This record gives sequence, structure tokens and C-alpha cells, in this order.
Amino acid sequence: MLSDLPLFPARASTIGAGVDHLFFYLVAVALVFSTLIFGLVFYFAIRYRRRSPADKATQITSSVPLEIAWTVIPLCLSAVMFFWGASLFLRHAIAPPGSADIYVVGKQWMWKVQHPEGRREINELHVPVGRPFRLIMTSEDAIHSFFVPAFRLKQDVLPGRFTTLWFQATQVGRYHLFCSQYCGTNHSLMGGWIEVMEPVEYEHWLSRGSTGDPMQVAGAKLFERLGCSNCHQSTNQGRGPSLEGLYGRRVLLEGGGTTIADDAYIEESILKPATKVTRGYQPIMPTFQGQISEEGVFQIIAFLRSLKGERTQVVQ
Amino acid sequence: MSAHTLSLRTYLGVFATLAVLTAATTLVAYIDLGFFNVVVALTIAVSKALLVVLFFMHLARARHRTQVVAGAGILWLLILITFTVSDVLTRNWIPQPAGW
Amino acid sequence: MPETHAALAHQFEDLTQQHDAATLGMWIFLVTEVMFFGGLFAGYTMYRAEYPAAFAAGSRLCEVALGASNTLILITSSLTMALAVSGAQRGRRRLTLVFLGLTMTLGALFLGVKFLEYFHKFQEHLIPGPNFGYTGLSARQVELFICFYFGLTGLHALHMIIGLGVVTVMIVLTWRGRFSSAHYAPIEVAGLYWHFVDIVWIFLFPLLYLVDLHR
Amino acid sequence: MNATAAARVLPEPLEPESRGDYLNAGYGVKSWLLTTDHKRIALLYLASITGMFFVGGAFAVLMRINLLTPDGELVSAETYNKLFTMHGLIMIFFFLIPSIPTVLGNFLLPLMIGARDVAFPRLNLLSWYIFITGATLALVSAVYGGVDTGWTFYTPFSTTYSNTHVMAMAIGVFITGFSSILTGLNFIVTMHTMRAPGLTWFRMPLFLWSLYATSLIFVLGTPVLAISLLALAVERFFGVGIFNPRLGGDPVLFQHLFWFYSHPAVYVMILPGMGVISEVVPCFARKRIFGYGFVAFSSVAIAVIGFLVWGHHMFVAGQSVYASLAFSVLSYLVAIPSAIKVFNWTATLYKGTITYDTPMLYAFGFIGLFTMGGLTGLFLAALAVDVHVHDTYFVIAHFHYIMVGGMVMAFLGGIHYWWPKISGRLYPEGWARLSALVVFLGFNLTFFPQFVLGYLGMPRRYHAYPPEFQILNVMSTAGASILGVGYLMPLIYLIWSMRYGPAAPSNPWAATGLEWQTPSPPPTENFENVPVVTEEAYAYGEERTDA
Repeated sequence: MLSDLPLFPARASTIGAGVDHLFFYLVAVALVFSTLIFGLVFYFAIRYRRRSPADKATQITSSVPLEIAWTVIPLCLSAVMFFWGASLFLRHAIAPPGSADIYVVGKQWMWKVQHPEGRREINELHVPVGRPFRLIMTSEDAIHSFFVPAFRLKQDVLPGRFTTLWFQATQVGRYHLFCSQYCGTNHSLMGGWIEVMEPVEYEHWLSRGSTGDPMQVAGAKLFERLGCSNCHQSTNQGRGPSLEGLYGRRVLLEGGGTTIADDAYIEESILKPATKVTRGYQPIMPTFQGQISEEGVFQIIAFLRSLKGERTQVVQ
Repeated sequence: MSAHTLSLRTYLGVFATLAVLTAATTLVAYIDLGFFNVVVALTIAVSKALLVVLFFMHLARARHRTQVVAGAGILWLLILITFTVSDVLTRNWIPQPAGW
Repeated sequence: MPETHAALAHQFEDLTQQHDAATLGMWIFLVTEVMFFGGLFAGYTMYRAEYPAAFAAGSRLCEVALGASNTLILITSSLTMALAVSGAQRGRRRLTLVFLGLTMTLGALFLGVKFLEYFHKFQEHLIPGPNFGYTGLSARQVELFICFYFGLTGLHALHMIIGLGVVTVMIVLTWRGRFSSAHYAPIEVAGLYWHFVDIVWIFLFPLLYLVDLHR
Repeated sequence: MNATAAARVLPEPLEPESRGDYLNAGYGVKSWLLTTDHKRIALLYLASITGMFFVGGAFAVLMRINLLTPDGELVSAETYNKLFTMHGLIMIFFFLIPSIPTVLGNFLLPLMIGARDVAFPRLNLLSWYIFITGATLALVSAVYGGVDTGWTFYTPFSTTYSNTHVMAMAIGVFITGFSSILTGLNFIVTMHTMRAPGLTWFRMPLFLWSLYATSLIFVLGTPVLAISLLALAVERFFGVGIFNPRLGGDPVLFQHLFWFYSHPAVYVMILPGMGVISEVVPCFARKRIFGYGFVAFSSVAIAVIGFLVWGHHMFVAGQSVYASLAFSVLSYLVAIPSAIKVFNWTATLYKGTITYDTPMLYAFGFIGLFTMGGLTGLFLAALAVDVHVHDTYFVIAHFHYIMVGGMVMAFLGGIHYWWPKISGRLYPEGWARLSALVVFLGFNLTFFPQFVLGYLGMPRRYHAYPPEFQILNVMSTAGASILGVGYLMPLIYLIWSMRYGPAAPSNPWAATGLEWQTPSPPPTENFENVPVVTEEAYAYGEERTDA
């Protein structure tokens, strides 16, 4: 019976141990203080119970040293909690260089995942042990939240915006993936599994199954198919600006202001092209809303990232 | 009764200032001051609001308690706006790692 | 003796206490109003920081002449309201009535101009929704600005309508001789409300109409 | 044999019937529905929120039964989502937020300051009607199929994707908000302008300080909730609005506005409870409160700092990392005044002469459960840990420890403490002590397992869950059934005591405070003459040890 009673979750990511250690510290503080308060209340309640109607309380109305003590001690203990929690959080805010990007789209009620090598899956995510991955996530409808208890990680996934989450798995195994932000009727079914594999097996898995093109290749094909290259020529002589080396750069906008050409900007420019127009160009680009899926947008983004400023083989 | 009565001259003076400030804020808006257009517009708006609050609403001579109430309203409004906007303004401080 | 005054409610000791409670109550109510509008102002500020160009473009759709006239109308009505309260303080019934009447007229005029502006927006298909007629740059975010335009001015207009109702009641009560220099708290409180609505407009005018005239 | 028991065997010093207490001031439905007497309005609220509590409780029972099995066989996912939404909405907006302020606050505030009524009695009645209108809308939307957005109404789910009666519910909550606003306004004005001669701020009972802090939150926070719900309703109705991602609207803006109110509202759901405990503990320890000034100011500090921490609900919501850091550090600051209160209550027990009457048992329960609830709050303010436990059962357990373990315990303790004053009758002490014990045990069995579930990673609002979580869920459901019994007991014996309970003397607990210096139940005008206050609160030193 007791063996069926889980008390502590599996741990399988690089940040897991840090979170758990902070958790243990918090548990220790909580235990000490609740024992103290429960103990004192019990002890006082019994020790100073009224034994006869003639009993008189000793009136002690305040003690400044005591008040200072029980203000300062909790303050110090919680300062430790803050700095500890914040340093873990900050260290985890930025993905390490060299992380591979995985694109995740949440929609009612499934997770669609696309690996950089092109393989897609639904409600499952296969990753190798020991390699950092960054998830770039967006939602097609309501807010969702990508939650992997074994990784001690969670991030909300928003419509109209991109959020990121990175992790590095440490333990081979099969772990729960949940949606933890309430998103409608089948919210509790919107989940699946994270399969952490040995790198060799992962390579094997990648090569198996219906592998499509790698992301940037699929993106390049889509770029051609949708006719983007008719206007966006690498020579800057088309009706639209050249997109080479665009990714991550600052763009001057028509009507003042600048923006960074990040994932969100690229998506916006595909779906609502008139919103932010590059300076010196006419707002003549049609919207591609309805002609391209979220995954398609991700592929285009991956393709644009691969155009590192020098001419590559892809646009012909 | 608490006598908040101000002279007619004061009321008219406040009104005249308000009218002048309205004209000023409209005209200044046509001059390009860059970022300072917002600053000037808001400064004038705050001045006008202060004139109304202090004289028309008699806050200048009201009880201390009333002044605290009014101040609290402004302070809380600023808390709401500052914290909300600070989220948006600092979101992009985390650098995104460039490309593959 | 104030204790015997007909307007003294049973829970109070004297009229001064009652007057104090009424004005303090109104000031606290105005604080809640500040926070009520504050939610929209916070949203406005957040989006203006995010989409400056769109908010500038949206602002150009507002009619500055009408907005400026309305500002003048409203501060004039604040003056007449202040004079009405001042008249009531000194027990000048007729003067109070005249200024309350003027305040009402100016308030109604403001709403008339506001209606005209709304009508123009309607004609130009600048109503947010599937038929939003703006086709320039950043059309979506301009629509967002127009949402704020209608949200803020609409809420303000609603407060104006309520204010007109309150002033009407004050006119009737003054007419019936309910107030005196010893008991005029209701008029003072109505005045506070009216001035507050004026102040909201003082901020709405530059935030909605004057964002981007200099281009 | 203790003092209170001694007090009870005394011959009743009852006023002659002809004097007329507030309960006998008029008969018939009209005399209640049109009353402006703060005491009668308090009873109107008591009846309404008790009804809402058991409606919300029924939803909770159905949820817990559904969670007995991993696949959730009792109800469909759709129904389950409506159950937790309605449970949350009704319990928070129609029970917890109004509970102590509108019932005990309305009843006691004028009595405690020696006034005849609140400053605006008709506004007070209007608040109740507004409350009832909102509550009716909420119940109507429940009857017609309910709402499935979660009590948080997050956009864009609530504006675009939910097919349920979001409008009716949002408008219902919107309307009820004005009831809170007007109540808070009324209380603040009353406390500022109507205190009896000699009752300085620092002679006020601490319950009033907590009520003042609560009213501040009502007045400063509720309007923001109102405007965000209004914007939500407009957006849902017209299909276009300021949160709409299609227009570049940010769903996170709604969360900011929502939590700007709803986090301080969490303190609305605990501060008045703290006030009750600050009354009960000195009375049954026969001792002045320890550190009066610290307890008083900590209430105001909680209300003020409580407005600066709302972003800790949004650490994983896509909020800026730097905003999260600021909100985290401020969240730790707001924990300190709570800790100060707990230590001061405990110190008040030291060298007292303690009796175990029912209100005191509830107070002991409150101190323990609130301590645990507060300490687990520290887990949630720690950024890295919150990322893991956010939106899991850990959060559920934490806030139930505060709101049910804290506020409901305090509410029941307060109702028992002032019941003789409210009803003029004594309740059966034995049953009452038993109920306090049952509630305490049932509560812990229900909610402690949920801490474990949360760290294991079970997300909240799950209709079905992985089978390994079943044992803990079964424990929780078992606890809930005990808890349900614990809540039904007071309902039964308190109603019973209204008719069959022995008549109460004016001061059954030999307590200090102006409310005990007038007959039980008090006359409509509260006091024959305006009382004059000459001493500090909780003058238990200068006893009158007993009657």
C-alpha cells in the first residue's frame, strides 16, 4: 500500500537538484516554525490554563526586543529564500549557447512539437540526455502551460507571443508532460510524455519514422512555394527588403521607431504585414493569414535564421 | 460650518488659467519636441488637474485627512500603472541568443 | 440647535459631523473612481509603450477641434459648478439655481459634441470590429487605440450622464428650499463629483487627441 | 469551573421585553428587507452568505467525489470544469470576501465605537441589495449551465473560447464588487467620523484596525477588478476589445489588472479573520494583547504592501524576469507582518489564564493553520520553486490553509464568540467544541495531502489525473467528508439555539469592549447614552476577574 504512495517526484534535469535543495531549505524553515508555534500554543494552553476562578493573568503587554527579534529573524531567513530562488531563476532565464531549438505549438488540447531536424510529434517529446534544448512556444488559441514536473520547469504558452523554456535532461526515462494553465474542456487530457533517451538511441529515433526535411529546408521550400522570393530578393532590388542576415538585427520602421527582427516580429510580418513596415518600402505585402500554419511560420523563421548574411545555397 | 468659500476673483482667475493652459497644450502639440511632447502634455494636464482639485474642490483648505485620501488615490494609481508598464518595458532586457 | 435640524440623520450627533461624513465619503468614492479609470489608463500606457507608431496614427483620427472645444466647455462648467457651491454655502438660493442650470446646459453641450464625434467615427467606419475601416499601417493596433478611445470617452460620457442626473436632483432640491448655509453638503458633494469628471477629461484630451499633431 | 461557566449560571440580568431589542423592533418580511439598522443588515448578510457557502461547498463535494478515481467517472470533464469554477467564484466573491466584514463587521463596528449606526445606513442596505443582485446573477448563470473559465477569468479563453455563461457571471461579480466598495467606504467614514468620545485610534479594538485595513483594499482594489471585468464583458460581447491578441492585445494585461485586485483580495480574505483572533485570544487568556501597536500596524502594512506583490501570480505567465524579481522580493516583505501577528498572539498566551471555550479552540486552530498556510506561501514567493509548483495542488493546498484554515476558522470562532450578542442566546458548548475539533481534523486530512500532490506535479483544475496520484486524492476526499460534517454541525446547533438556547447575559465572557456593555441582543439604537471611553482596549488586567 505504502509503496503506492508517492512522496517525491522523479528528477531528470540539470536545474532539478537546485530546485529541490531550495525546497528542502524551505521545508526545514517551515517545519521549525510550525513546530515552534504549535509547541508554544500547546505548552502555554496547558501550562497557563485557568485552574480556579481566582487565577490572575500576569499582564505583559509588549517587549520591543522581542518584536525586533521576530521581525529580523524571519526577514533574514526569507532574504535567503529570495536570493537563492532568484539566482536559480536568473541562471535559468537564458538558454546556454548551442542549445538546439525545438518549436512547440499548443492548441486545444494537444502539443505539437517540431524538432530542428524536421521530425514532428504530437503530445510527445523525444530528447537525448545531456544536451541543452530550447523550446520556442506559442499558442493557437487560449493560454496553455508547458509543464514537466520531472524537470521542475513550467512556462505559459501565449497566443500572439513567443515564450521560451530551456532544459537539459539528466536521466533517461519517461516523464509526464502536463498543460498546467487551464485551457478548456479537455485541459486535463492535454499532455503526454517526455521521452529522455540515450544520444545514440535518439539519433536512431530521429532517423526512423517519417522524418520530413530539416526545419530550415522545409522553411526554404515554403518560402519558394508561397512566392516570397519574388519580392524578397537577396539583392535588395525586389519590392520587399532582402531578408539575408535580417534575423536578430534592428530594423528601421516606416513612420518612426525600430524593432528587433525576432521570432515575434517575423511572425507578425507574415500574418499582419502592414503592422510594421521596413523604412523605405511600401505596405504592399499581402497577409499570409490562412495560407500558412503556425508550424509553417516556425519553418520560415528557422529558414531566415539560417540566412546568416552571406548568400547561402537555398534561395535560387 | 467649515467655510471653504473663496472669492469670486479666485474662481475666475483659476478658470482663466485653465483656459490658457488648454490653449497652450493644444498649440504645443503641433510643435515637434520629440519625447518631450508627452512630458509637456502631461505636465500641463497635471497642473490643470491640480488647479481644479485645489481650488474648485477646495482641497487646498480641506482637512488634512481629506488631503491624505486624495493623495492615496494618486499614489495607488501610480502603483498600478508603474508596475504594469515596468513589466512590458523590461521584457526584452533578456538578450535572445542569436541564431543557430 | 443643530440637533433639531430636520436634515440631521439619527446616527449623527450634529450637522458638522454629518457634513464631515458626507464629504469624506465622496472623496473616498472619488478615489475608487480614480482606480476604476486607472485600469484603462494602465492598459493604455502599456500599449502606448508597445505600439507608439500605431497610437500616433490612431490619435490622428481624433478631431482635435472638437476635443479642444469640449475641454473648454467642461472647464467652464467646472467654474459654474464651483460658483453654484459657493452660492449654496452663502445660502443664495437663486444664484445657486442659476449656476446649477448653467452647469447642466454646458454638460449637455459637451455630450452633444461628443455625440457628433461618435457620429463621425461611425460614418468613417472607425468602429472596432469586423468592419473596421482603417487600412493604413498597423491597422490592428490602430483598432486597439480606437478601442481605448471608445472605452475611455464612453466611460467618461457615462459619468457625465450620471452627473447631469445628480445636478438635476440638486436643482429640484434647491428649488424646494431644502438647503441653507447650515446644510448644503449634498450640493458640495455633487460639485466634487462634477469636478472629478472634469479632471478625467483633462487627462483624456492630451492622451487621446494630442499624441501626434506635430508630424 | 471557569469564569464563563460561572457567568452563565448567574441569574439572567435581562432587560425587560418591553425595552425592545433590535430583533423585536419590527416583525414581518418588510421590517427586515427595508431595515437600515446595521445589526439587521448584518443578519441579512449572514443568511445570504451562509446560503452561498453551502452552495459552494456542494460544488466542492462533487469535485472531491469525482477525484476519487483517476479517470473522473462521476461527472464529465465539462461539468467538472464548471464545478471548480463555480466553487471558486461563489466561495471567493460571495462568501469569503463578504464573510467577516459584512456580517461581524456590520454588526460590531458601530457597537465597538459606541455609535448608533454606520455613517450611511441606507447605503449599507443598498450594498446588501447590490450583493444579492450579483449573487442572483451568479446563481442564475449556474442554474442555466454554469461557467467554465476558472474563477480567474483569464483571457482570451474567457472572451473567445468558452461557450458558457461568462457574461452573466462576470456581470454578477462586477455588480457584487460595488457592494464591497460601498461597504468599505461606509466603514472608513464611520471609523473616521463617529468614534465615541475618548475612543482614540490606539484605544480601538484590533478587530477595527483589521476592518479598516480591509476597507482600504475594498476601496482601492475593487474598482480595478470592476473595470477589468467590464472590459472583458465588452470584449466578449462585441468580439473586439483591449485584451484581444488579434489586435496585438496582451493576455498578460488582463492578468495584471485582475491580480492587482485579486491578490490584495486574498488579504481581504484573511485580515478580518486576524482581527477576530486578536479579540478572542486576549479574552480567553484574560490578558491584554501582546504588542498592540505592532498588531495594529501590521494590519495596515499587510494592506499596503499587499498591493505591491500581485505579480507573484505571474512568474511563469510570460512576465518580464525583472518584474518577477521585484514582485518576489516584495512578497517576502509582506510575509513579515503576518509573522509578527502570529508571534504576538502566541506571546499573548504566555502567563495568561486560559480557558478552552469554543471561540478559543477555533483561535488555536486558526493560529496553527494560518502559520502553515503562511509558511507555504514562502515556497510560492521563491522564484525557482514557484516555477515548479505554480498551478499545481501545492497552490490549492496553500490558499485553502489560509482561506479555509484561516478565514473560515476565524469566521466560525467569531460567530461563536459574538453569538450571544447577536442572537441573545447561548449555544451548546459541548457540541460547539466537538465541531471545532472535527473541522480542524477534517481540514488537515483534506488539504495536507494536496501539498504532496502539488510537489509531485499534479496540476490544478484536472478532471482526470495519472493513477499514481490516486491514494493522496482519496485521502483528501475522505478528509473533505469529515470537514463537511464539521461545517454542518454549527449550522444545526446555532439555528437550534436561536429558539431553545438559554438566554444570554449582556457579557457572557466577561470581555472588555463597548459591544459587551449593552444588552444582548442590543437595542436598535445600540446604547442608551453615548458611551465614553477612558481606557485602552483589552483592559483585562483591571479585572473584575469574574462576575
